[in-house]
Amino acid sequence: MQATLMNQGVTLMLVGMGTVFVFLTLLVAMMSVMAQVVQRLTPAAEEGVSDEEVAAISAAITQHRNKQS
Amino acid sequence: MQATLMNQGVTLMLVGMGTVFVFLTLLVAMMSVMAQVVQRLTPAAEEGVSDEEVAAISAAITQHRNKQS
Amino acid sequence: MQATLMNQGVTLMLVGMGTVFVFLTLLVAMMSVMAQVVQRLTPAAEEGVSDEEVAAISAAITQHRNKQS
Amino acid sequence: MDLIEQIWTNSGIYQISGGQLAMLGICLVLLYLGIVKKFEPLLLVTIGFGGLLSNIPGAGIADPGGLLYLAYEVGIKSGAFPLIIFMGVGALTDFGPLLANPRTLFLGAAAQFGIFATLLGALGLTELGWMDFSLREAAAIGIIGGADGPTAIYVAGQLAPNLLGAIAVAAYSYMALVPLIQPPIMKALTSKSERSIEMVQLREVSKAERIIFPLMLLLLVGLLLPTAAPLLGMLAFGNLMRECGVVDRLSNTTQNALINIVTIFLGLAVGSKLSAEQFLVVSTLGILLLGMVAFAIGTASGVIMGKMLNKISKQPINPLIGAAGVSAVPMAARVANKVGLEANPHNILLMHAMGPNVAGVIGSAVAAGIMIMFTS
Amino acid sequence: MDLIEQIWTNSGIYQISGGQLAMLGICLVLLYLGIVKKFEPLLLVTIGFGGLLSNIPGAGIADPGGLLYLAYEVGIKSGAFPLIIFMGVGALTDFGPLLANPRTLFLGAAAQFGIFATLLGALGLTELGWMDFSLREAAAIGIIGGADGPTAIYVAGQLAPNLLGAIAVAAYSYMALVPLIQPPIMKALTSKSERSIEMVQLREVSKAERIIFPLMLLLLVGLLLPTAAPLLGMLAFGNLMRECGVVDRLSNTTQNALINIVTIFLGLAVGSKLSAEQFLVVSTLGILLLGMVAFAIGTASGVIMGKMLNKISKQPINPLIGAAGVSAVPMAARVANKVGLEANPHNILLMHAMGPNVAGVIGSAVAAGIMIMFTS
Amino acid sequence: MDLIEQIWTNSGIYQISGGQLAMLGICLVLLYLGIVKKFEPLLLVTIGFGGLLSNIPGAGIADPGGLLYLAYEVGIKSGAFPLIIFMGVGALTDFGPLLANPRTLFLGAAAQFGIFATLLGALGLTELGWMDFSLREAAAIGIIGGADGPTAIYVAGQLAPNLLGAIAVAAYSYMALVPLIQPPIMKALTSKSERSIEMVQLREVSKAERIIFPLMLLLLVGLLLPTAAPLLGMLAFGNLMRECGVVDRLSNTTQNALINIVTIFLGLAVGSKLSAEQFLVVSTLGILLLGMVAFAIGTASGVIMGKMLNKISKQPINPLIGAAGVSAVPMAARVANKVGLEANPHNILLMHAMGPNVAGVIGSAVAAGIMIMFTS
Ligand code: NA
Ligand code: NA
Ligand code: NA
Repeated sequence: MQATLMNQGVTLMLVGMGTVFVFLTLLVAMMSVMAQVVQRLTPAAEEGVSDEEVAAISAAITQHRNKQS
Repeated sequence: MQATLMNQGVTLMLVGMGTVFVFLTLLVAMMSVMAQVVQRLTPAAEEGVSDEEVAAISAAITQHRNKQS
Repeated sequence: MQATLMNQGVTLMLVGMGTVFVFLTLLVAMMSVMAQVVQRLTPAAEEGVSDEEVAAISAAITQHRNKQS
Repeated sequence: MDLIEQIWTNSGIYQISGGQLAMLGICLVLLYLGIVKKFEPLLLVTIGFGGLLSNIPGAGIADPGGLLYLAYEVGIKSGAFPLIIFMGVGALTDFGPLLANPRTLFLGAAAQFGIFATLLGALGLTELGWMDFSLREAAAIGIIGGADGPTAIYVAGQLAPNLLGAIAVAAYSYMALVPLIQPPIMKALTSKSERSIEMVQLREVSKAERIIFPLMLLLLVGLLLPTAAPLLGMLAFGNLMRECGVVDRLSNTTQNALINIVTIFLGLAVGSKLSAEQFLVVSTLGILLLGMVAFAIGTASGVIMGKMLNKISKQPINPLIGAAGVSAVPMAARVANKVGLEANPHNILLMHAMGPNVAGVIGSAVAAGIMIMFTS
Repeated sequence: MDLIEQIWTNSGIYQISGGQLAMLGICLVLLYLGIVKKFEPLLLVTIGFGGLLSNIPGAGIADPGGLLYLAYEVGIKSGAFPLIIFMGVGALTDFGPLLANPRTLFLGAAAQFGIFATLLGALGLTELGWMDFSLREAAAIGIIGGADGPTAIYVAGQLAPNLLGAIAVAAYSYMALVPLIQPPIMKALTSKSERSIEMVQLREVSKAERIIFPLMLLLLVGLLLPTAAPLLGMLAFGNLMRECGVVDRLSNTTQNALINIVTIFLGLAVGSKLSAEQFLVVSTLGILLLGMVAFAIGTASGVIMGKMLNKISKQPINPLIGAAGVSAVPMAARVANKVGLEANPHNILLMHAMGPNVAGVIGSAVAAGIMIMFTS
Repeated sequence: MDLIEQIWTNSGIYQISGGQLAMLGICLVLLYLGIVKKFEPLLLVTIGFGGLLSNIPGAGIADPGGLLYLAYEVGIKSGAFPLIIFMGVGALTDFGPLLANPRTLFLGAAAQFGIFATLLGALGLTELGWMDFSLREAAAIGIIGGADGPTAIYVAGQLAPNLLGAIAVAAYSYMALVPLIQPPIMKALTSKSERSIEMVQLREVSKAERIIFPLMLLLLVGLLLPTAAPLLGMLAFGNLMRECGVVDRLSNTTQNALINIVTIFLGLAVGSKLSAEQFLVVSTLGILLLGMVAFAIGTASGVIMGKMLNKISKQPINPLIGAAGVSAVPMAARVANKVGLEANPHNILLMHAMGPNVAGVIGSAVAAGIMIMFTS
């Protein structure tokens, strides 16, 4: 009886981790497909980052780093 | 049986529209009476609209119109 | 029967007021002990009030007084 | 592996029925209309998502014990959610334009003809044998013509819970379609010179009038038509909180946190009624068809009443504002304004149209009260 | 026409009783007091409107299945609404002045004599045969003297639901009348020189004391008088959220959206108890009379205790702040401040009076616990 | 004096049991951790205070009819409160980093190994005869390893209500201890050069992707694992409201008033399960021990998976972000960032770690769905 409980647990672990990975793998696949479809359908999306933005982001990161450490 | 249902519907329509009109007519009457009573009880209420206000409202309307069309 | 009700009321009043006072007396005692313990554990607590603060508070009180009266 | 088989037999793919798949598709369409087309998004997004959640087989979210079932029982069956929304609508509504020009109440009255014509239509389809609506169901369908979401949900919850999903979807969809449905009807029934009529500026309304109005409305409905008193009473309560000036903190919460919270759960709960068995029936087609007709008739009735009022009134009345009598606040008033501007670029009808617009809310609540009284 | 007759027999005009008409009038008076006179508007407006809704014959808003019935059952019968309000009061209350000068708790204790004197008064009227109050009813009436609305509603909901409407109306009406009732009593019991006494500035209270206080209060009430623990526990919880500094988002919501939402439904639910059968009875007159007496006695007891404390205390205590011991936060403290200023224009008693004021809240919750324990 | 004896026998001092005294002490410790140590204060303060209220003998706050009992029945037994919290979490969560780098989902998957290892551990302790957990109880305990409070409460409410108090306390305590538990494990499993790996900047994620993602998540869970659909469905709903841009007023209320109100009552209701009979049992020790192990294993699994991903991936992946896969948003991501900075002061991992962090929320909800499906 106890052994059965343990067996159930092992089965549940194997199938459970399997399901988690299958589920998230499918999600990764769907997200990748979606990203490509969306990017194809909205062609001239703003991709570039202007120099000013880069400067602003760098400044923010530096500031953040100083705060953290 | 079906005819009776239809009859009920016609009756309900007639009486219903009648009630809606009677109700709202009474409401109009009460609102008019109230407006007069209130205006009599609060005599020197600010009625006039100053020139500045007229100008401001006109400007707002023009702006709004441009936005809409 | 009625007299008993009145008796119950008198008892309830006496015991009730007694309990209220006992309760609040204990609360006073506990608060006083707590205040001393806390003040001892946090020694250099900011106690002084600067001259500027006194001036600001006086101004606020004067303003408040004028508004009230 | 028993467990893998168990996962498989418990999975949605294994359990899903064709009807559920179809409903998932329909709910995605509702979300599309709400998000991309911006049709009444507050309700179509919540209803659509509630419908998705409810059509997942085996999740049990809409079954007894589930969250959406709970929301439906607590909030819709009892009538609480639509009534609280009405309180919020009252707190958000400015009755000033109506108080400044009470005659526009007649426009709000006339537009309710759409409700009763739809009732007759539903009974007619039944007589023809195409549909099978009872009088209570026909009454609930008719209220779609009131162009007032919470009223429609309230009445459907009382008279025809089985049709609630279809009625709510139809009501909010057509409310969103007001800018498409109304203008052709308005233009067909009016000449360009009528549409160009400018109206005199509205008078200022005093605070006392604003405070007394909701009380007057409550007492009138209480004395004449108590079955409409829950709806109009909560509307009046919300409006009194708004106007009385001494409970602003209650009024603000009603206009924000409270109405938002209730909207979320109202939408999800309505969505829980979008089950295949209840929605994928021929009567839903009838409801969608009748709802469309209801809006058209209501719009036409309002415009025609506007023309009549203009003739008998000393001050000019632009008949376009009659179309705003269907409710659909503030969309219908904006449509009247826009059509008026097309005919005459100096013609600002917006505030004038708000009068019949809010009158339409009152009018359809009165019609709802009659339906409930007569069929209960 | 059968249908027109049906409308007529269903109308309010046909169905209304004299008692309901009278109650509509009384509720309009409550609204008048709340809106125009600004007497405790948050409660008098909601209670008054709830009373209007409940006295519309045939609307059924206060009958089983109706919204206000639901609110009463869910929120008042269970005690949930007054307890949540108490949590909100805790989140809104600054116990700093009390912590700076704990002796003012005695003033809050003395003022509760009004509660027990009223209890005796109610029993005395019964003995005289003028009224017929049970011990539980007399206890619930007495709590009016605590000048604390949610406490009164909580106790009445537990001990005397049939008197809830009258007790709530009396409690909030007299709380609003504090600026009229108290000053003559305060002046009659004090000399001008006593009223002119200036008090030394309050010390700063540390954050640690503020955090420990609600926990200490909870443990004390839990160990001594558990029947008062729901009320004082929720008060302490709200105050701990306020002072602990790590759950500000919960504290802010408690002080705003949550307390406002609950206030709306509490008021409507109390209003649903303003039915003619329950309110238009001779005992209501007794309750209104006793409530007035309770306030007067509570005020007097507080002032007399203030005089005694002043005599035995090293630091001067202005006896006026004793009147604030009745609760009625913050109105009673403002009254003490105002009467003090009249005697001495340099005399700022406001913060000193806040101590007994919040002590009064604790004191009446303790008294409530005793009443519940003894009569349950 | 009978009455004084009655007060005495009704007092807490007379009635209190040793177990209740111990529970009061434990709840004060929880409050200390929340307030002074700032460990998950939103939950530890509310749970701790709820526990104090529930262990006052004779107050009956957690007994049938009491406020906390009501909150538990309405909100936890039905699953409503954790689901609404999940909706709020969805409205607060930015899935952008996950969308920009979907492979980090594998890190969120690996970290769930902690859940199943703990399940085995609980069953192992039972087999050894040290504890006596059923499969359902072991499953509920395992979810602690998910490092996700509402998921743990939801699952415990469904599978093992008797352990709810201990499980919730363990879950939130260990979530707060993430900054202490994780770094040694992370450092033990990685070399300094691995910890120094800099990651390429995340790409911009378009609005369309953000809107489609929650719908995709819902449909996937609905088709594969409906028992996880309530949790992930509400998460997706909250996130759709956040991202769709047309219901901002609903999203704002969900993120503020609604989630705050529900958090207060969720915490109090969980606290009502901190009774001596249910908490002061040997199984609580087992739960606390297993919870600690669960976190450690989950962290290790995430880091190891990070090392593997780094090897097979073209773009560099810093294995530290794998530790964020346990959930505990956003604490675990901050810890990953901090440990990364220690190894390489130019290494900003925060946004990269948010991907696995929110993936962990999804992963533990999936694991919860499997547990519920298999043991119901
Ligand atoms: Na309408
Ligand atoms: Na008091
Ligand atoms: Na997790």
